[in-house]
Amino acid sequence: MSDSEPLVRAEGLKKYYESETDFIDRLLGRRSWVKAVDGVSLEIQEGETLGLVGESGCGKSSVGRTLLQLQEATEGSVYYRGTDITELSSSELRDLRQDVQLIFQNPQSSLNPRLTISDIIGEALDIHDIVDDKQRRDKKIKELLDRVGLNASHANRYPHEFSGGQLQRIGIARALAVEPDFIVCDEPVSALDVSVQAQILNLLEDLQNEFGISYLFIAHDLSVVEHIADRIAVMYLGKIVEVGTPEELFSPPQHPYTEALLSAIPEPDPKWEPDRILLEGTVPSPIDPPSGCSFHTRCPRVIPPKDFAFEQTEWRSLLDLRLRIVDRELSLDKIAADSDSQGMDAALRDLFNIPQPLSDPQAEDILSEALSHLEEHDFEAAEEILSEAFVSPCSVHEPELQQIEHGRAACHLYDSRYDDGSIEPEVRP
Amino acid sequence: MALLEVEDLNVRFYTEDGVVKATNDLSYQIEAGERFGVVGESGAGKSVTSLALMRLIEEPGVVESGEIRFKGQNLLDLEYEEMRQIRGNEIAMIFQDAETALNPAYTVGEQISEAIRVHLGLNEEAAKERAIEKLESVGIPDAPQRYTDYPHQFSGGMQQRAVIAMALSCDPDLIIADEPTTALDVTIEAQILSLLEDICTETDTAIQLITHDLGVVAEFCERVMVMYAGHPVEMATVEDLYYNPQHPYTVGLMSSIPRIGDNRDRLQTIPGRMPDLIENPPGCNFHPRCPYAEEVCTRMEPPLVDVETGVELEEVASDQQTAACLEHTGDLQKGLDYTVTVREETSMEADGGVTDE
Amino acid sequence: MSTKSQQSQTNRGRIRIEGFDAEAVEKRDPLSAWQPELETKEAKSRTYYAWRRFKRNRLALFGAVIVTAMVLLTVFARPWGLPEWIPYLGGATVQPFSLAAQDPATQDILVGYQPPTVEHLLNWPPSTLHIFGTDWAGRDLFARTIYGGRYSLSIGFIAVGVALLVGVPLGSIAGYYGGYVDEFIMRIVDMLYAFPFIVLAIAVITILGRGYWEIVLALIVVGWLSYARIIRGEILSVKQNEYVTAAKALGARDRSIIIKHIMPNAMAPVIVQATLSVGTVVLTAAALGFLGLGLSPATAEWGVMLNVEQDSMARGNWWAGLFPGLALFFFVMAINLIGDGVRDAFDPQGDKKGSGGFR
Amino acid sequence: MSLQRFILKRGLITIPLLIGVSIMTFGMIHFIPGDPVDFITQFADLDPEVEDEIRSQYGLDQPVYIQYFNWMSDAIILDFGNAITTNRTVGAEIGDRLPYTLLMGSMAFLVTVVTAIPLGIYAAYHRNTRIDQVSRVFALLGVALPNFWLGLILILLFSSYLGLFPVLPPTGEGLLSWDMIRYTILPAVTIGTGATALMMRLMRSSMVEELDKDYVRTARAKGLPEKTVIRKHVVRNSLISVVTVAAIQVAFIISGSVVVEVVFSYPGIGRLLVERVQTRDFPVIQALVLIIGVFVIFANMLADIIYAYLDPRIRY
Repeated sequence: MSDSEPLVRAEGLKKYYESETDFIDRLLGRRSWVKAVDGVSLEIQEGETLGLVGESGCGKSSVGRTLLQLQEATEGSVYYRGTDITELSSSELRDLRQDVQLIFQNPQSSLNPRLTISDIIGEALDIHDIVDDKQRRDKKIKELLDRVGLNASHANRYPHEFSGGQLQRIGIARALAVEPDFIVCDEPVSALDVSVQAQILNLLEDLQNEFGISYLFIAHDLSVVEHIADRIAVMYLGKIVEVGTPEELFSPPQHPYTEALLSAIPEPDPKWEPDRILLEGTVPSPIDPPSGCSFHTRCPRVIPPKDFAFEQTEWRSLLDLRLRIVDRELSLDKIAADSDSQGMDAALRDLFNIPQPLSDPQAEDILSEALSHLEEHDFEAAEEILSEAFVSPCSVHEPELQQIEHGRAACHLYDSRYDDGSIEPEVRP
Repeated sequence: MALLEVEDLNVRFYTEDGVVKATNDLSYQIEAGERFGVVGESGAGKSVTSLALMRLIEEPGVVESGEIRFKGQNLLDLEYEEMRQIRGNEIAMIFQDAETALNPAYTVGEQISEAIRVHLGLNEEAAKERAIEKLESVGIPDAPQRYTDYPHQFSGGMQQRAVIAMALSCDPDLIIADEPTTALDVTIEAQILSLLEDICTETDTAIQLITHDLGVVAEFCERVMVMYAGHPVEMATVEDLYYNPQHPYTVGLMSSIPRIGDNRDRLQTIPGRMPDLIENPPGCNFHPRCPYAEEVCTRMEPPLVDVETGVELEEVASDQQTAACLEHTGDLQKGLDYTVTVREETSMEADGGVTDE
Repeated sequence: MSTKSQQSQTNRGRIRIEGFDAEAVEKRDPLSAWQPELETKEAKSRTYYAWRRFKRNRLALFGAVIVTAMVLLTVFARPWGLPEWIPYLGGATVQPFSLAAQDPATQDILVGYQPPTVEHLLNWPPSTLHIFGTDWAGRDLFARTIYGGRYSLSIGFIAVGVALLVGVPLGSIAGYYGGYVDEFIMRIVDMLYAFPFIVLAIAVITILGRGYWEIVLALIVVGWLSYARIIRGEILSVKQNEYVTAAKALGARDRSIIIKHIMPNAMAPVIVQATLSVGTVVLTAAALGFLGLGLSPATAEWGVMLNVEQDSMARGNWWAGLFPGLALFFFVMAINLIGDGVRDAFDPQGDKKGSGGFR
Repeated sequence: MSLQRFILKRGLITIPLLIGVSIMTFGMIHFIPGDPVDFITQFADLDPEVEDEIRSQYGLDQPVYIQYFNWMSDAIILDFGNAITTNRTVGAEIGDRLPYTLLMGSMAFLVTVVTAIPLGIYAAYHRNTRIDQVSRVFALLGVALPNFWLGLILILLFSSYLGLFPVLPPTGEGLLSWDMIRYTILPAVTIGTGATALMMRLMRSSMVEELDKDYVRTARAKGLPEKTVIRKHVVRNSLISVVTVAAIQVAFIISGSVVVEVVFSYPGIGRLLVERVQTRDFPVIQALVLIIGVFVIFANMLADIIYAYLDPRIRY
């Protein structure tokens, strides 16, 4: 990375939406926030493409829109060529729109159906007075259409007459009209068929080579991003968990989430034998994200607690049991009925693949006590015992993005302070 | 006799703008327990094929001609009541969008057990028990509790699992899965695919998986059919198709997908777009987009032939590779010119097809 | 793009296919005359398709013919002069034609309740040409009926027009800006909505008193509510479209976004509703006339005529009330046919069904 | 959101609405140009002293907001003062008439629900066939026929010519007597025609929408008998959305009753309203407008709550 000021830099960006509360909640002063973006810092150099990857609802689109100030940031700053654009007045922001642009996911809904193609592209030219007379305007529109690979004679047609790929090209032409230096591409190829997808990706790359535009390329598909991005940032629940060049990102050591995400992508190669990591459960709600590392509820490599000698799988199973107890998502009656007289203890262990006994005798004692509470349907007692005894740094401390062997990752696995599972990082060796 | 035999299926939609030829002389077979993939871009006629199998094509669509033989019986000849007995019972369907496929006004459990009651004649109690069993088998935690939940209380992945449980409820012999994972995130997609795979192996159920994702096919299916503009253009085992594609469209598709770690700077593309199925190009439908097309391609419609012998087959054995390109009937002069290389292994030559040189 | 390193740990991307030369296709001359649809068709806007669908709808055309005919009938019913207050030209006749032989106000008590008969139609004595019969005062019902359309039709079109001018801007402001403005406007709408259409109209009449412009005003007060509601809802959904975000991202001003991107896409349901409303408003105006809360009892307004004749109708003088009622019925029906046609033209369910299930 | 919570919320929204409606009703009289005393005295020439006395008797000498509070606190216990034209209490006047309107309204409502829903379902299921066309024509007739004219024609036909129904309302009979009910049939049908047309259209369109839903295809793919698919998955779901329409019906029927009661000389509150508007009897008009407004608001609230109860997405 160069030392010079990057083209775009975000610092501690946060975007919270008020979740759908009704006025009773507001009356009582109860508000809850969807933490769509929860402290994201990133920088994009001139001429660079930064890929931003994550599953739906992880806040990647919000990052894009906040970077462009189409949404106000709840906290944090965005610097464009060194100026903080969160502080700009609305007329200054309008001027900025000539330098930064946006390409959308859905080509159908991103073009006004009642305007012709030349109206749509012309609007961009008119707003910023890029051309003054009509002839030059028409010529410019034709040039733009030509540049994105469309027949310039189609300028007075309406969007509904074009296919998805062609519409996406029109969207790109509209963004290009103001000659921007930075474009946020928000899932620009997700709605397209593979063959068309490749056309658009190549077009974006050509434009970058020609005009030196920087991209923030948002996508959910790692294989697409890998092809276009110089660096990739992986997001999970509003935070960036790992950043690096594609090579850095795809070679271990990695953040466990990146690892799982990568392994989940099906490879178009029937003889490829995946060593698949299946993540349990679903992404937690961004209204109330888990404490500590927000991935710990699904992470296959959670650091075991300090005082116990656990096998990794054993520990993960135990954690799953605990999470289910916390959510009260266990129909104990049914489990008891199905247990074939082997007892609740054994049935529960069966269900969660917890060995009998655990490899650590001390832990075994605690577990059997908790399970015996469950037998009496006492969820609270069981929860209290388990939560008190088994504490991992992953559920307590929020990891920060730090340099690892390849790139940067936010994971306690690569923080020597937590190697032993201790939760008191103050006590440094 | 294969489990499912589709023969010369033609589906037409009579719309205001003209007649949409959604499938054209479509023929294929699925063996019992086989995992069969149907691949193509949007508008290729994949979903219509699956709806036709269930006889669920609605106005203004019509199955114009052809046969769909399931266990030797032509489904198109059946009385409505007989067909209804097969739906959900012997052939089940999984739809793309689980959220809309579930009725928001009924509990998930009820929607599963109603099919059980109808087809297996079980009483309320027994049907419920079976439904819970099925919910458990698709990995829904705490199934007895979730039985009484409404669809909106399920997450997207869980809804798709529930839809799968619904399809499994009467132990069908064939499941038609129409883009079952397209709406899901990759991590959830991986869960669902591995679940489907387990089910298939355990119960020996055949699956027809419809998708546009070549990765999913490679991972899940044993045999594939590639569709273009309502035509089957290539049919082969996944190994053959991925390592030795024989139709230019397949080649184009394969070379345009972004693959992780393939070190390419630029993706290859297929120029142009799929025709709208109302007015298709003459001859080979793919010729306007095909780099290997010659004048002959605009005149002759290529039949689906065995790529080795160039003969049109009455019945295709499951390990045979067929493609609908004039190259394989010997009508193409210059031949196909592409190479398939597999890194760190010997490079396979597929220059100009296998048969000619 | 950076160059990718050779060793990839995952063993992915092993297969590589080369030689599919897309550029060759783009460079070569087309092999056949076949062209994608886009190349062969002419550019047509969605409005064009909507208009084409409307034209194909025979019922809607039928409605349009009836409405046009009725408008022409009322305009040419009697000569038409400029109002007196206009200097110099005041009182001058603009429209000299007269379709109705008699003046709708000329009384002839002797022929009171003369039923319409074949004789009247075939015999052509100019003095007894009452093809619709006469009312109690011997006034020619044909003249009264076509002349009466002037009241109903003009009230309908004016009230709907002005209500649109009130409702659409208010609803748009509420929908686009949201927040307190939205709350304020929509709460007023909600409150007024608590009163049924005619009850609210009666309440306004109570305050204002009776008369032509009073009725129009009452119907405007009642009428703007639905437009405000509809346009607000539409704007809320149109606002979600990415082309609005795109315009913002380009730096467009709010005013231009509303005028150029939001309104054109939100107006269709309002236009449909407005068309249908003409019928409702005409009915309500006639109902007010019927209740004796509209124009004066001597006026040839349809509702008033029915009010005056209701007892004699029950006594068997059926023609006395048949024709004004029929006129009202045909007009409202025609308006509804047009409204349905406009709705189908804008929201082509048929088209969606056309490719339904096909993908 | 739980149902209780929904009801609480819906109830809370209703309060400002009720207040607003009451203020508007109260304000009505103050919008009228002129002195309120003149309306009370029917423009009689009186001594200024007598006028002042009347003014203080009606509280008109107090500030407007005090007048409102007085009027409102009386209105809550249904005390609307005396009617000007008859000098009876407004409560008694309305109390006499209200049951008749309720009888006619509920009969009209019944007619509507019983005919509109099956017809709408039938038309939607056979959409784009002849049956659908016929139902469309019927709906069009229902919407376009002016109800007062329809009433006149029905009287002409069924009462005058065929003599099936009495021409004049029975006197001295109880509300639920056979004569009264028989007399109510024609007005109820008159109102019901328009309401049926409206509801049938809505039922049809909501059912057509349901028929296109993915879960209907799922139900068919499950192999459920067509009857079950329609009854369980289509009709039930479309009925849920029709509940809201029923609230619109209430307002529609009230509107209709105002006009139709005049046609049939029916002794309900609609006719009372029209009569008193003509004689400018403001206490009665105000009371009626307020009662109707409150009634509609509660009908809407009830419909929303029933909807929430039926739709599990709100219930849970």
